[in-house]
Amino acid sequence: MTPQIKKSVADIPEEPIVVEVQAHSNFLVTVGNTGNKFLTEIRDNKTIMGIKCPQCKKVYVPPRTHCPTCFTRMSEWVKLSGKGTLETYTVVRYQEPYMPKEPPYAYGVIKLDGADTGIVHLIGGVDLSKIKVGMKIEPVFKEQREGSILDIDYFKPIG
Amino acid sequence: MTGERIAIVGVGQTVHKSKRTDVNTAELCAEAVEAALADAQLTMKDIDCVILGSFEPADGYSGPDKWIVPEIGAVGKAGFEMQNVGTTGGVVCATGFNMAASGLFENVLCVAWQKMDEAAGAFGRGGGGANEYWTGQFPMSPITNFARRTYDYMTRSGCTEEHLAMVRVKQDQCAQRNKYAQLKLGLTVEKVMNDFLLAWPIRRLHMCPTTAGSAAIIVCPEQRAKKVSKKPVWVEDWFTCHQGGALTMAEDPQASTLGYACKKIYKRCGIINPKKEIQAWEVYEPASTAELRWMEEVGICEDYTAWKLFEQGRVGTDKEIPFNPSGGVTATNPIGCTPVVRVVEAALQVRGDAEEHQVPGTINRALATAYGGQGENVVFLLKKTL
Amino acid sequence: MLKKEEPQDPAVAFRYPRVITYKHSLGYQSKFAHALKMGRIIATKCPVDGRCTIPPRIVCPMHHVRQTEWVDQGQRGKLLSAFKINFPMFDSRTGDLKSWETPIVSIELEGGARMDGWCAEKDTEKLKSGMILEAVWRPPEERKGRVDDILYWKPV
Amino acid sequence: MAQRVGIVAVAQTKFEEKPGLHIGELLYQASRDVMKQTGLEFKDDGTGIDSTIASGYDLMSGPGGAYMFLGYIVGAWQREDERVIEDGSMAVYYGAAQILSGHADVALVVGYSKETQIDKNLIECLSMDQVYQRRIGLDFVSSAALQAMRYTTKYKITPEQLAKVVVKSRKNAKNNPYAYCCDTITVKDVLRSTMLCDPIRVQEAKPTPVDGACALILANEEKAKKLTKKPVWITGMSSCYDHHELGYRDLANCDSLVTAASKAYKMAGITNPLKEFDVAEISEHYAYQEPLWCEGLGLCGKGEGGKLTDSGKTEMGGELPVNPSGGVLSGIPHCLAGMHSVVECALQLRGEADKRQVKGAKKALAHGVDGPAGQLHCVITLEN
Repeated sequence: MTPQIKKSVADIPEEPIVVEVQAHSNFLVTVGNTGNKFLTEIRDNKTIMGIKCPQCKKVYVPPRTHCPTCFTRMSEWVKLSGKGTLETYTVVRYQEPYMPKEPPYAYGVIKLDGADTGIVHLIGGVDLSKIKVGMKIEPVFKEQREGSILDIDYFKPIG
Repeated sequence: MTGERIAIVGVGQTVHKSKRTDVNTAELCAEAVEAALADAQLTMKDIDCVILGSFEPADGYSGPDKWIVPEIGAVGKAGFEMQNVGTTGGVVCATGFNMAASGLFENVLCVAWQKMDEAAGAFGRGGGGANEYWTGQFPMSPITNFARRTYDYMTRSGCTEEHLAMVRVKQDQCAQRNKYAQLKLGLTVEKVMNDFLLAWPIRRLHMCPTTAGSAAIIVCPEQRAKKVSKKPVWVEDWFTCHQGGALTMAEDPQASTLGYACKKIYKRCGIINPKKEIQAWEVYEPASTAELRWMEEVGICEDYTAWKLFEQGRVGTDKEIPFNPSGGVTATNPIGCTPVVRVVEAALQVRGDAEEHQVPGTINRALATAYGGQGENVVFLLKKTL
Repeated sequence: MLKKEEPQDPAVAFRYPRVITYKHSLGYQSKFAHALKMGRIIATKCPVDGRCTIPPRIVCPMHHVRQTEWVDQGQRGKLLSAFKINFPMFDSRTGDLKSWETPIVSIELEGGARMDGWCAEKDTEKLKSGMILEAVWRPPEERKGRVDDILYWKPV
Repeated sequence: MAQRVGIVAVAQTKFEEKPGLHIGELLYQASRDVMKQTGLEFKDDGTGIDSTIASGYDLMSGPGGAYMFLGYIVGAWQREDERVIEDGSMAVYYGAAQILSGHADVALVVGYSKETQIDKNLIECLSMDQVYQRRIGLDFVSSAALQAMRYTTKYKITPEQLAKVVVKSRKNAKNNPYAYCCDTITVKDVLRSTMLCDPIRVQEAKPTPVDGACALILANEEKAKKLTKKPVWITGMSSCYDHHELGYRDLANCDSLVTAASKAYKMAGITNPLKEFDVAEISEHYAYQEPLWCEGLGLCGKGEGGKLTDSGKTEMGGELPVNPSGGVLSGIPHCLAGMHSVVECALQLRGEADKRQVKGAKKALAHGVDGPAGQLHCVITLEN
């Protein structure tokens, strides 16, 4: 090894640097059999299905395989009309890249008739300032459906 | 120790596969939880605390526990999520043990999972563990890390590629007897030696696979454990021994805290001759070649001599040294969950419930470890009687 | 080693592409980046045992004292190990699969710190531990303050 | 609890935008501060800090395994070093459990967050389930807005009442040298500010981005008494999960907080929280959360959170001052809010809170929250 070079480091600046790093990823999200049934019913039959717990007798939408309160496996499907009541809503007025639409647009928690839980989805087909808690709403399906929750375009007020 | 003595009363794991398209991640966890509850003969109502964890970068989530919790029926229960790269499952178990030993809870459920079939796209640009902006400039991965480790090991010990292949064959023989293991390939030394070379001396078969799987354990404090279980597996001690980037592979290719952790834990538990006093070993080896070094670090043999044991055919489920009777991580590797699988397997060995891959004789003590990052380890000691 | 994915039914599985942009502040490490731009390698030094570390660290991990002293590491180093990646791996800069033809070497620099780099000599057989390597830099105008400002290391 | 766990030292950095600072520097500043206060070092012979528990979202610090390169700063070298991926209060909770278990005598708990390097909303969006809620673009802001709308309509909470929460918070923050946002603001200013996500206005949401770190040292009873003259004791603690799907819960209630609080109160022997506590630090990321969490914590009846704010009981000098530090609405980074609550409570109980001191404070209530619309709550009760 050559003798150690002792160079001064005093001339090297210290001002902070900010580096921009982009992390890209592309996950393959598995829906699972339960989710698959729910999504294909929406795609093929424009039908929203709920799943019923044999113990609690509660109907859950969106569905899951196990009851979140008693951890029983659920398999009984319940056909819902799709109509429901708006429990709460919000109008999004800020923009983020992951959003499905240009703001402003509305989200709502919709308690579907025949289900014990609500589902969160987009609210549309109405002047955003006229959305009211408690209004009756129904789903509007997309023409081209591919098997995703966004096959429901939005929920709109009935009448 | 001033806290409660604790025991594992139930263990569960899914059958590990490379792909699971029939379930989502949460449902995968639920399978493991179902198995653990059935094993412990408890219901979800009995559980009062849940500790969850996965290797997030391969999960697509930031805080996936929020979404998993309802699916495993843990709404209304105490708990939180832990994570630390590869040792995540180890930290999850250690946390569960601490929670149970604290006397705050009666039944603690630890769940870890990884669904690697979803994560195939996770390690693209800027992803995959490379965080400090310059480490991201080299294609660093476990493969390159272990290539370096093994290269260094071979130089120091004098072992050959053939010995590395012997290790892999032993692991495969063990895995063939484990119904939960993923890879069961029927390997021979020739097959391994002719396999595709990733980075010398690491061949594809030497590296751990990507797995979709989940595992769960249920831990109780002493009184409760005696009440609910006929065969509680006592947790003697555990030690989370991390190094938090203190040494990189460039700085020390043998960087590992396992030896240190084992020495410390043996001292605490009064173990003088680990090879005799511990009857079953479940040690996290991300590459089959790592098994050699780990055997030395846990105190089975002198430094850089482990390959001789393989040459003499002394390692295997029914042999003198039952090292990784489950087939180990090279057979099954759902990253964040792998350490929990190690604990599950160690517990099964202690109970004598490992069925086909049960180590013969009484298992009084078993050791399980977790490995992650650049030489971080968690060590667990389980025993049959208090 | 990704296989090209066949198109999936979104009701079974779908892709979720995402981009996260980080604005990492290098903070105390900025000096290291500035040095690279100047064609120099520097490292932090532990005041207790004098160990030099790359990447630079805010404290010495073993002794837990603040490391404020920087030490020039010279341009040459001793080869510790070398290995070659025989399969296409992601370039984390671009996200593309890339073949890596040059071996990765780990070097102990003259100043004592150890770091990784690429090597000009493609035949790993010719790389022997202990041989002296020298840094070959990008032209100054192309340097960005990153470790790959060092194009590769070549045997002296 | 079988034995008491003591907080022997606390520290926090100033909360502000620090774009030029490395994330490790934040960790170093906070952890060194508490180590200096106690004279403790990292040792493996049982005379120093035995264990480190960090909290922080990993994805916020870097793309995967970021903490792997930070642990050494807080003494991870061949030592116990674990990380809770939740709000900081959960790290304190776990730290205390670790001491109760006897596995550690002295634990260092650190929390760090650097919002300036990342889009906070994106990271929070990645906590939502992928098939339903993330697919429609829901994040923590819109989740909170759905909850706010439900809560305010069900219980007729007025915008003025919520604006008062913001005004109080900023007023209190003036007394806190560490606070980020302490401008003078009136109810009118709040109500006039831009709408972010109905009914949440920009001024009613947590200011962002903010950087900072907190640290505490926890010790068992015996060591705590030796290490400090003014130990603060953790008397009760609990966390509790709620449903993830917003539609599965009634957003106007916070059932998991009720459960967490009742468990913690039971441990601490608290029966009338409003009377018994002298000070409370609550993580209100949005203005509506203060009255709602107050209800969940049993400080008032269901739907009476608005009235509680009106009554002035939660102001400085009131019956139970809530957030004398200014709370999260004065700008505490993501993931750090709960730990900051504990730190502030400890300062209050030690009588070291300077201008924001609540006189003679003996019992304090700290609260942390994580997840969409308050899915995971943590309650910690403290005593001097």
